[in-house]
Amino acid sequence: MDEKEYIARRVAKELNDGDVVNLGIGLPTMVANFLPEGIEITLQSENGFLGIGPAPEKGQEDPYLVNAGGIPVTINPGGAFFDSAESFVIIRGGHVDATVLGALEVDEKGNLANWMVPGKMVPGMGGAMDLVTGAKKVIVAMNHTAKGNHKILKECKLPLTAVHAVDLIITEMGVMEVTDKGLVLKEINPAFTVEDVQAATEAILIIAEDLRLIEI
Amino acid sequence: MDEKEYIARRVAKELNDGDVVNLGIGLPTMVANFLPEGIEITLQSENGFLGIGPAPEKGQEDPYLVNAGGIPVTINPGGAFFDSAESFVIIRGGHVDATVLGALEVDEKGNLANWMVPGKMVPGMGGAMDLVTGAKKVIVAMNHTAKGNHKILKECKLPLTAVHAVDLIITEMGVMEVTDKGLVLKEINPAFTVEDVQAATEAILIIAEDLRLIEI
Amino acid sequence: MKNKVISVQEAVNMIQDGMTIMVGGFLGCKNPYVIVDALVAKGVKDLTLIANDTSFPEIGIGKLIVNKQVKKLIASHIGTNKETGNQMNSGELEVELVPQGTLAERIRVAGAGLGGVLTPTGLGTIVAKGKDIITIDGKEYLLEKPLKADIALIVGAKVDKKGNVRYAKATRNFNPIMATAADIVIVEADQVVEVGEINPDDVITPGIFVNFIVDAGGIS
Amino acid sequence: MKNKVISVQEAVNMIQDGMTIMVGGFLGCKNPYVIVDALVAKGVKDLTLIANDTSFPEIGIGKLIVNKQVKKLIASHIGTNKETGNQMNSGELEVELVPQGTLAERIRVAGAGLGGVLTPTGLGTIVAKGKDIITIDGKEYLLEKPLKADIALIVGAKVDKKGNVRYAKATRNFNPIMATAADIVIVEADQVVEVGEINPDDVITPGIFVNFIVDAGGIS
Repeated sequence: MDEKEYIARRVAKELNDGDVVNLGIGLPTMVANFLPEGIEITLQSENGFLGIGPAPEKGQEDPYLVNAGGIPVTINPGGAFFDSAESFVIIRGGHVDATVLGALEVDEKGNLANWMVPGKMVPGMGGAMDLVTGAKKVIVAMNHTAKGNHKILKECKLPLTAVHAVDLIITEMGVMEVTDKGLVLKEINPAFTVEDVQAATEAILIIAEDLRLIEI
Repeated sequence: MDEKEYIARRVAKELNDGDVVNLGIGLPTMVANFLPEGIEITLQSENGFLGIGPAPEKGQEDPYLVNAGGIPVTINPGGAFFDSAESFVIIRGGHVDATVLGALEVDEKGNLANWMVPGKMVPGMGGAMDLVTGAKKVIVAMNHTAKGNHKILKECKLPLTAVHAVDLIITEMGVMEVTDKGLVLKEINPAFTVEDVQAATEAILIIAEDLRLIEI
Repeated sequence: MKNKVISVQEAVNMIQDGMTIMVGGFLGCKNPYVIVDALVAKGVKDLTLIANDTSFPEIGIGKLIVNKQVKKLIASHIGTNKETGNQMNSGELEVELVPQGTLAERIRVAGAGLGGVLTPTGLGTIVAKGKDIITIDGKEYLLEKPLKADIALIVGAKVDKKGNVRYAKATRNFNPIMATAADIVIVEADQVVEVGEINPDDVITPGIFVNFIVDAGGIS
Repeated sequence: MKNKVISVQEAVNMIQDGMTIMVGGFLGCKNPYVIVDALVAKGVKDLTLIANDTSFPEIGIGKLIVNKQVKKLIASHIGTNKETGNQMNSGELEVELVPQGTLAERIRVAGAGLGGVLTPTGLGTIVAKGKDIITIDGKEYLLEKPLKADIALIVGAKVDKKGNVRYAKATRNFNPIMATAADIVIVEADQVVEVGEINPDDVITPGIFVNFIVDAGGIS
């Protein structure tokens, strides 16, 4: 199993039956494929609908029905379309139970940077700032490091997406919860040691007393 | 012709083809019956629709289709229903060309009082405060006096509905415009003299140089 | 999927003395009559009621006033129910009168996660008393605060079992915004239909806002 | 009743150098392609463009950027059109990046006659730079100002001759709010129908907001 699938499978276990969930582009989108048995969630799309369904079959794409990344999708029975203002009533108003998104950097205070690298890449924040501000639970799903460089820091260096916003960080190495005391390593991939995870993390990890192995 | 009809007929002449208009309960509602030939307007109802049509025939009333006074109405082809937030986007956002409503008092600064008499009658402002704040043109349509008491004052005594909101006052005696200099009597009912109108008005009237007779 | 359809009794059981409730409708057109009647029968007390108006004494939420179940009222208009004015004047009922557009927007911002409303409506009137005035680009606005409820009771014409709501004609009024601004939202439906029977383009209130459905069509 | 249906050329003639325009769509799904293409052909310059994004270089408003017709851009995302980033970095194009929910709400309050938006989004980030922070009941909010345009170009799936608009699926996005916030609103319609063919319950943008209709179905 590749790392992305491993992360997506672990994220999927955080979702509860009936949850309204917004999944970011890329890895987070994969989470929908790995929901546990009996768990039904409703996927929200910033561009204005609820009930994202499976990808359309080749040749069946509807140009009027794309997700927030511009990718053709389908809508499930019981879905609903609405405008962008209403879409962000849902997002900012606390009506999304969980949002899953990637990060360039995240720090021990739950600060998040995922929308620009000054002078290099400025795609814009899109709906990300609203999502991490409004969603009840913010899950960062990403590779633990980037080309050997730390991404989980004492303090973010890049321009922030939001302050104190992240609740949970899930990587191929472990599951870390943001607490008042700092980052708590709650679960670890059995392929790594605690020392491995700490070495790959700039922030000092607090090791949970009941540290468990990730099960997926 | 009774006074109310006289006033309603004169108000109707203020409306232009294509106007979006909100008519208050009572006398203002009558205005729709006296539109000049070729003038088509769209009536807005605070409770959430555009395109109020003629009163339903007896026995044809629809309990789900009432105006902001709770009176059964109809909707014209090309009308639209919406919620209360959207209704006041229309009203407060300047998308209503004219609103016609009654007053307890109005003064030479265009201040308006029409929603409560402390200790006696407190119906609430309903949508009136938003209407007179947001409509492009605010027309007060009312009897010039109330049981012999002045209603057009130097300064309103009752709690205000809005400040500097009224553009035009139309009564059975005349048509008065609110200007920076004060109330200008622009038209007069030929049944009265200028002295009659002034005597019935606490505010000092400025008589328009081109004072005309009301034609209806 | 959880079954959202419940009985009137189950709905009313959630509403306790002292709660804040929002109720959709405009001069009784139309309140969730079945739930409100059951609420009157139950005799829940000391409610804070947020609604456009208090209807007429014998219709819908008008009865809650007559029956003295409301301690505080937040509304834009009370002229059609004399009992509301009487209880206000006697001091039995606390009444906060709010301009209708401000009422709608205060409910909307509560549901939208925004901090308040900046409106020109009410400036220079007693509505502005005690409230902050914010100047933006030389123009003054009144800062009005969000309004939330414990429970919203709304009406729907056609509701699917996921809670997606279609409204009919002038009964839409405050219902869609109230559906966003309460901890629990209960919709009284004229008709309950299967999931898939409402085209996603035609949904007004998405089902994620609706916790429970009372099938009034099934009752009457 | 005035005839609102006009030609593409008549629509484009209203758009002058230096104007502020809002254009509906989300990553090109879908911009008013016919009007925008005519705008590209006309070569109007120095536009201020308000839109969610700048689409892709070869689709819809993406072409306005590539063709260097835009002087200032207000958008939430520019990552799908590299030319936007290039012109921003070279100083040719002024770009104001706005969180998507804030962008929607800033347009909405402009159309709603409100003074601004009080949002928690952007607090503690560079989005907050130079903006007022208002504290309400102990919580901080960013004061964001209204966004208006001279002309809004929106898309409709089914539009009646009074301008009542129905949208299709995910093409609704920013169109309904933009329709409220411009001096002139032009809708590019997939299909123009007679008045009365859209049920009043099904109208999303009431015709009073729409000044002109371009019948794209009639063109293609």
